[in-house]
Amino acid sequence: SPKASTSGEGFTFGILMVGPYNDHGWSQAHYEAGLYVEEKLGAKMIYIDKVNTADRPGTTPDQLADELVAQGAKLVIFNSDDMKDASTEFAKANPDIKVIMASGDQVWKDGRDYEVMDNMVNLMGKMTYGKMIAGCTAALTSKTGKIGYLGPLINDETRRLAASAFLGAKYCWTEYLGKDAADLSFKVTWIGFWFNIPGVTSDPTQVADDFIASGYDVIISGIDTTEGLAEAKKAAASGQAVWAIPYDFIGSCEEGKEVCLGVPYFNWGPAYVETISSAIDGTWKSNFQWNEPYWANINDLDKTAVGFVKGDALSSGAGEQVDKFIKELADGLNLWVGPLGLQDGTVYLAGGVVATDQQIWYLPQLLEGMEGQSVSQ
Amino acid sequence: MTNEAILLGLAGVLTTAAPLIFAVVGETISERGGVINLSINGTVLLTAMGGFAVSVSTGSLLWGFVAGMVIGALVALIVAFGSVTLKQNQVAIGFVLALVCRDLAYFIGNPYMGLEGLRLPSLDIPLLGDIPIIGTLFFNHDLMTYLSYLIIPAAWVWIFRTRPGLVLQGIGEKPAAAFVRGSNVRRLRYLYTVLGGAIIGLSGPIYSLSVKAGWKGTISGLDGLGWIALAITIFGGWNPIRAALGVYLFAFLQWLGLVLQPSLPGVPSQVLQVAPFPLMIMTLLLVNIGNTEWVTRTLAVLPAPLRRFFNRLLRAMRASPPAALGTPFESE
Amino acid sequence: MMKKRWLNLGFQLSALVLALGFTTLILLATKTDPWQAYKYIIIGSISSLRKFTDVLVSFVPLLLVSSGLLVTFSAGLWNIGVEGQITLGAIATTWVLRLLQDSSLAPGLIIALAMLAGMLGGALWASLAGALKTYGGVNEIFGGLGLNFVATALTLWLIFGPWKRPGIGSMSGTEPFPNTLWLPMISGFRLSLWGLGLGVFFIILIYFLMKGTYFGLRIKAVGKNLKAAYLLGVPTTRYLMLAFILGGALAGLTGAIQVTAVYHRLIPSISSGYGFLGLLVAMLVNFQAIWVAPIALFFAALNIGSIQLPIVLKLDSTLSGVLQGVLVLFVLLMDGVRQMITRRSGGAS
Amino acid sequence: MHLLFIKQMNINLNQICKHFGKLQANDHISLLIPGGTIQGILGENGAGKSTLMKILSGFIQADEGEVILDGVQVRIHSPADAIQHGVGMLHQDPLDFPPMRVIDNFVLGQSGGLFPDWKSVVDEFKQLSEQFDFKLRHDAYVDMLTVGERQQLEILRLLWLGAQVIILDEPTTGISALQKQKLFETLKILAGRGKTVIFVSHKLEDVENLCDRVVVLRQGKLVGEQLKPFNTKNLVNMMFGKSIALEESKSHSTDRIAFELRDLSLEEERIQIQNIDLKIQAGEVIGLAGMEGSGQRPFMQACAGFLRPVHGRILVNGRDMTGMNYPAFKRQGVGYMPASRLEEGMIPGLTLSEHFILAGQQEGLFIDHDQWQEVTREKIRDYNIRGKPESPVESLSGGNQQRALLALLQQPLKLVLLEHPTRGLDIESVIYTWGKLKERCCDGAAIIYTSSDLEEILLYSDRILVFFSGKVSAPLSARGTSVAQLGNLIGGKDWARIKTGVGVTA
Ligand SMILES: Nc1ncnc2c1ncn2[C@@H]1O[C@H](COP(=O)(O)OP(=O)(O)OP(=O)(O)O)[C@@H](O)[C@H]1O
Ligand SMILES: Nc1ncnc2c1ncn2[C@@H]1O[C@H](COP(=O)(O)OP(=O)(O)OP(=O)(O)O)[C@@H](O)[C@H]1O
Ligand SMILES: [Mg+2]
Ligand SMILES: [Mg+2]
Repeated sequence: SPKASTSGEGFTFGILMVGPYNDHGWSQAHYEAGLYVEEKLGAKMIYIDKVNTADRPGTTPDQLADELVAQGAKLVIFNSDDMKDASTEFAKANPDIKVIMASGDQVWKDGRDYEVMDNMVNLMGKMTYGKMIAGCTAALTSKTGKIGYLGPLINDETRRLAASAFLGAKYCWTEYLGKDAADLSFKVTWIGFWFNIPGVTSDPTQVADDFIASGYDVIISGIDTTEGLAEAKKAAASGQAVWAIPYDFIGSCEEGKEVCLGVPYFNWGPAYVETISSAIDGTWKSNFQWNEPYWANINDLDKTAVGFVKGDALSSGAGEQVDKFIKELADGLNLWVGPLGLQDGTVYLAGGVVATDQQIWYLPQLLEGMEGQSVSQ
Repeated sequence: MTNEAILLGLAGVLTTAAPLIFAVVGETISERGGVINLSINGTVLLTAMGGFAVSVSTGSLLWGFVAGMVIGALVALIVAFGSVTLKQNQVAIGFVLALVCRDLAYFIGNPYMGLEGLRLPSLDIPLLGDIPIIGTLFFNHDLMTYLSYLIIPAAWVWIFRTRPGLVLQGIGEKPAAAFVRGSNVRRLRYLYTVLGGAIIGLSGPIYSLSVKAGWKGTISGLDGLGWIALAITIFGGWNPIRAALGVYLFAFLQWLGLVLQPSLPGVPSQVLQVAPFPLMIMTLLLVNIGNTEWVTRTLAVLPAPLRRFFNRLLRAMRASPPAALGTPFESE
Repeated sequence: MMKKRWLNLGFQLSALVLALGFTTLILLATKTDPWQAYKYIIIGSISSLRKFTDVLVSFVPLLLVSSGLLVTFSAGLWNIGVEGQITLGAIATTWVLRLLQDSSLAPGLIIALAMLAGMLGGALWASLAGALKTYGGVNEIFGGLGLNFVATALTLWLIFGPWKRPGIGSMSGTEPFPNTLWLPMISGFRLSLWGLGLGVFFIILIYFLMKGTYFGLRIKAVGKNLKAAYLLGVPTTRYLMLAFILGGALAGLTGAIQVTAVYHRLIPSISSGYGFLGLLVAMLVNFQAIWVAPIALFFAALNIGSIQLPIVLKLDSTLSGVLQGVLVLFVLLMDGVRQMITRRSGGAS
Repeated sequence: MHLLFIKQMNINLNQICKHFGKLQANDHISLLIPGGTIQGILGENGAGKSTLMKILSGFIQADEGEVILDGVQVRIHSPADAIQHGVGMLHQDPLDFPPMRVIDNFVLGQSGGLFPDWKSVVDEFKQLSEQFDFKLRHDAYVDMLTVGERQQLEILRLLWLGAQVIILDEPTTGISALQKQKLFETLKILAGRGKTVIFVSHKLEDVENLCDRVVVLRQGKLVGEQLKPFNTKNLVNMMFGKSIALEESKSHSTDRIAFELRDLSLEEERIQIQNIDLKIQAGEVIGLAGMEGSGQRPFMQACAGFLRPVHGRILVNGRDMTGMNYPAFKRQGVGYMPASRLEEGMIPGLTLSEHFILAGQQEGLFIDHDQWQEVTREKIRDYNIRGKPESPVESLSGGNQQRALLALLQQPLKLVLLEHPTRGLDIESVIYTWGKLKERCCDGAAIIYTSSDLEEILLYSDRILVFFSGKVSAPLSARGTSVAQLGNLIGGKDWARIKTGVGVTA
């Protein structure tokens, strides 16, 4: 539990955000967690947003981290996979500054890139659960049995999340609705990046429209922007039965309440408070955390790492079943259990075998039964 | 894919093309008058932001679109002032404005990030909308998409069929000749640049209030569209109909890129998105290559029938810009 | 003559004042204290040696790319494809580094070869735009724009495809190269004196090339009147291509510096917008090589200084971009006003 | 229709002044033109003729002075104003829209409803052109017309708009003798109908043939006026402040072959030239006569290597150059001087000295500016150029630019190709230019040049090639040919009587 007793008066921490601090998505989730830390510990946050070379020509994240240190930061949070190398470089160059690399795996003993860096902590929430719930919600709501997943770019993380959504959907489809797994269609279309870049990525608006046109009636978003929600809202306005599930940020439903089934979100606050407290009171220890939801109440913002808020468009019946699903997960239901095959037909987990964290974190392909590209080459 | 899905997908292509239609038509009008408005990429962003901010603040879609037109017109006014009155290089002024307007949009638009805004409602046209296939394809969109159909022939008729359109062609072709025929070249260039700017200025709000509703700053996914529109204007050979076909082709290829994604597992999605650009370069090449010296030299050695054939072919493909495009006019 | 020079200076200064005035208005409109904003930009760029070296880190690529653009500008070319040329320089550099990193060659040699490859890569991409223009009649603005998009796609494809890191393709780019393959840095700083040296070397080279040589004069002639230059005996196609190639090579070197001295790998937006910024610099200096270095330094200082804005004032740092652009805009406009006034007064005398 | 009733307009220009910078282009010019007459305006280059006419037609505004039409003082702010007052002008360079159709050009500028009534416009156009027996197709594109036809179009347009006064600024440059004849007829008809015609030229002969009265401008001032019949010597005196006589031109032809075409065929977008055989001796001068657009330009371009022939051979000094490009021709000693000086010949923004550096031989990597200053000064002296080595070329006057272009041609040359070498020059400059060119002939260069001035062609050439829509005559001896014969050939008559380049080998 967070050590809210520690006082952070006079302690400054810095955050580097990959996108705008008010993006209503990934970056804002971190920004609000920073505010939460300020409130809980009395520490001071300084930040630089839009930390990417397109927005800040000629800068590197470690250089910007230096800026934060120059302004008094004793701890720096890097918030994007893009900054993995920079955070390593920075951590090594500044052994007396604490570093949190959110979504990284450098100091994971069982990870592939393990390195000893005493001043680094890796944080991540188990969004796999959030996505399972999202998948379940989608399956319970879908009339056509066709779920579209709007994917960003293809990597371990995005595959893992898409697959989790699929597992959740399949489970609720077969177990709760008693339908045939073969009747569930789960398709992933990747746009190529976390948001749309004209002429470079596919247009998520077109992807969403295409899903809807092809009879996919629930769109689960894996990207940072809300095109899925917007297009579902538009289709609904013209009388179609279409829903969407956005991503990342607790407030994401707002742009389309009438079609929003709910949103799986990150809640970085508690983990930040705990880790920053340990930096303040000297109990800091380098580690890798892949934090579970607070199962007693996954929406307890003082405790949970990831959550799922139900949206206005979720029917009450489905809502109850979603709650039941969450309860089952809390009680130890594990969907990452064999038999599970990979998309190319190879066996991923033999019957009854439980996936290790490594197997989930480094998922090499989409799972059997999912449509869409698995690898980018 | 089912036929229905393909049909809806194609209908979607028409909607996503709408803002670009306005951008290329506006740019075509401006360039027909002899002024290149290179600021278009910045204008799209600034008007998208401005249109969104105004519509959020006023609660009115109409004011959002009006704001877009006003901003587009103002930016174009700077281009016109710089090039018509001050006789500075249009490319330079436009290029700088492209960058300034973009950054300005991000800076001023920051407080409006992610706010919930209005979205142009879909507006099915009663009778036409019920025609099978055609109805789905063309008549189940929003108002601006319908306007985008209308502005193409309207611009074409204006430029090529009306009396003022003849003058418009004239001031872009040979301003001195238009001047002796009684046209106030400077005023008309101002007028058409600003008008073109206002039309371009509609494209931003169509994005932020319809096609990609909302304002998300740097992640709005709008940066680059203006450059694309500029390229398509040239592709269109300064003819609104050809330019519009270019836009539809571009949007269609984008759609095709994602539809084909599952069947082309070896190709990263970014690569398919880029397909329109080599295509555009190829087209420009075909359109222009007839004017190059080495081609005429090469053709000269071919036997007569082959030479005639290629000559005719190259001439048929050729498109020339307004002769006075980019040059200032001085009456004395 | 003297009077004219003072007059010019006066107009340029007034452009600066107007640009500052405009950004000040914007700041006031967003309810910020402009004085604070400017103060922190200045503090953020020169208040410490560290910051100043960071400015220099941003200065080097800007200087290189602007020097190259000076050549294409003089040849009358709007080399908007420069962004793609930087990118291809970076790709070629990465390619050679990847190819040779496990070989037994001396690291210094590998770096040198990689930077050379970068120059070649940029030159090649530029000559593509050049060939499209000279042999295909395709305006360099549109050829260049198209090729920029292609270059971006190529980078993404490499990063997520053949050059992806073991297991993952990541927006953070390809696997970073080992320290031995970095351009040597001053210890404790991010600045590479080699990079700075190259930048300074090339701007001086370009200065003399454009000012004192037959080559420079011919490039200028081609830029001012292609037909006449051809009739006077300048092989115009060759010189247009040379201008593209030289501009492209320097853009490619910029990309190489980005890889070997800044990011140490290939990243998706490796060009960092330096190409477009370089175009602004080239426009502002109006063909005068002597001004490239100070203006590039000023722009780099704005880039780095503006980082303070979000930290200290919670302001969006795109303000620096607005200031840079507006400055160029007003310089162009004021130059037009000056020309108009001299035309008028010439008419009145 | 407004052509039928006769209304005459008297023009009174009073104390018109106009300056450009320090240059007084019009200096207190007063002039009275009675309606229904053809008024000639004579003057050497730069005398201020065009300026005065541009003021009358509203293209530019006078600094001082007034324009009085039929006793009423009017303010003419723009060409539109002028046409409202019944004044229309044909400019020295045709101000029309080449890529557009004849009828579009006709309509453009006419006020009226949003959509022109094409049918009635076409009818009126046809009717009007019939009146003058012009053979203009309304749906042809203007860039396919000859200069003469473009003039006809402009005249029709002005009349249609109700012009009472028609100003023609040097309309006889660039048109054939036949077309000139036609033009003069037309102008006389117009005057007969009460229109006022103002005819600007620096060709004495034209003015004498056509005009009822003449005024002469010199250096911005009105220096004299004459009524028919004219005293030629007097006019020349007024124009130049002295009398000038054309000298007899000497031939420097030798018997060494400098340039040879064998069975040459050319194709361009609009013109085809077939099977030309030609041998030119060193020192010989060949004049190309013909209406503009009859094939002279592609011919010259082929001789310089710009245009690759589709058949046949080109030999320079005995060396086969077929298929090679301009730089190769240039290395072989072929020089080319284009017609438009600042557009194609020189580089505005660069100095005279820089031009000589560009045209000269590169020595080393760096430019030795002192040495080139010296070279330039020498050329300036040699060619009597008024300018300094560091003068930007655009600041030189037209005649000086022309001399500089001559000086820029490399030395020595085997073949000099000149497009309209004396277009726009006054007689003094013409004589000077030919003096310089004949020096080249002395040094063994052959010259091929185009000119629309038949007198010039006959006077300076040894042999003449006549072009008519792609047909090329066999070389005619200049001595045995008269202006009238040449005029007929240019207009497409009498071709049966002469040999052509066609069929010599066939
Ligand atoms: N727009 C202008 N700016 C500066 N000088 C001009 C301009 N127009 C004409 N002049 C100068 O004014 C003088 C008179 O020019 P104008 O064109 O009237 O001469 P012209 O008698 O028509 O000569 P030409 O026979 O060569 O046509 C010339 O010296 C010319 O260079
Ligand atoms: N664009 C210009 N810039 C500066 N000066 C000019 C320009 N055009 C003309 N002048 C000046 O105006 C004067 C008149 O030029 P113009 O060409 O009319 O001479 P001109 O009287 O026709 O002589 P010439 O008989 O040699 O053609 C020249 O002294 C020239 O230097
Ligand atoms: Mg003159
Ligand atoms: Mg004249």
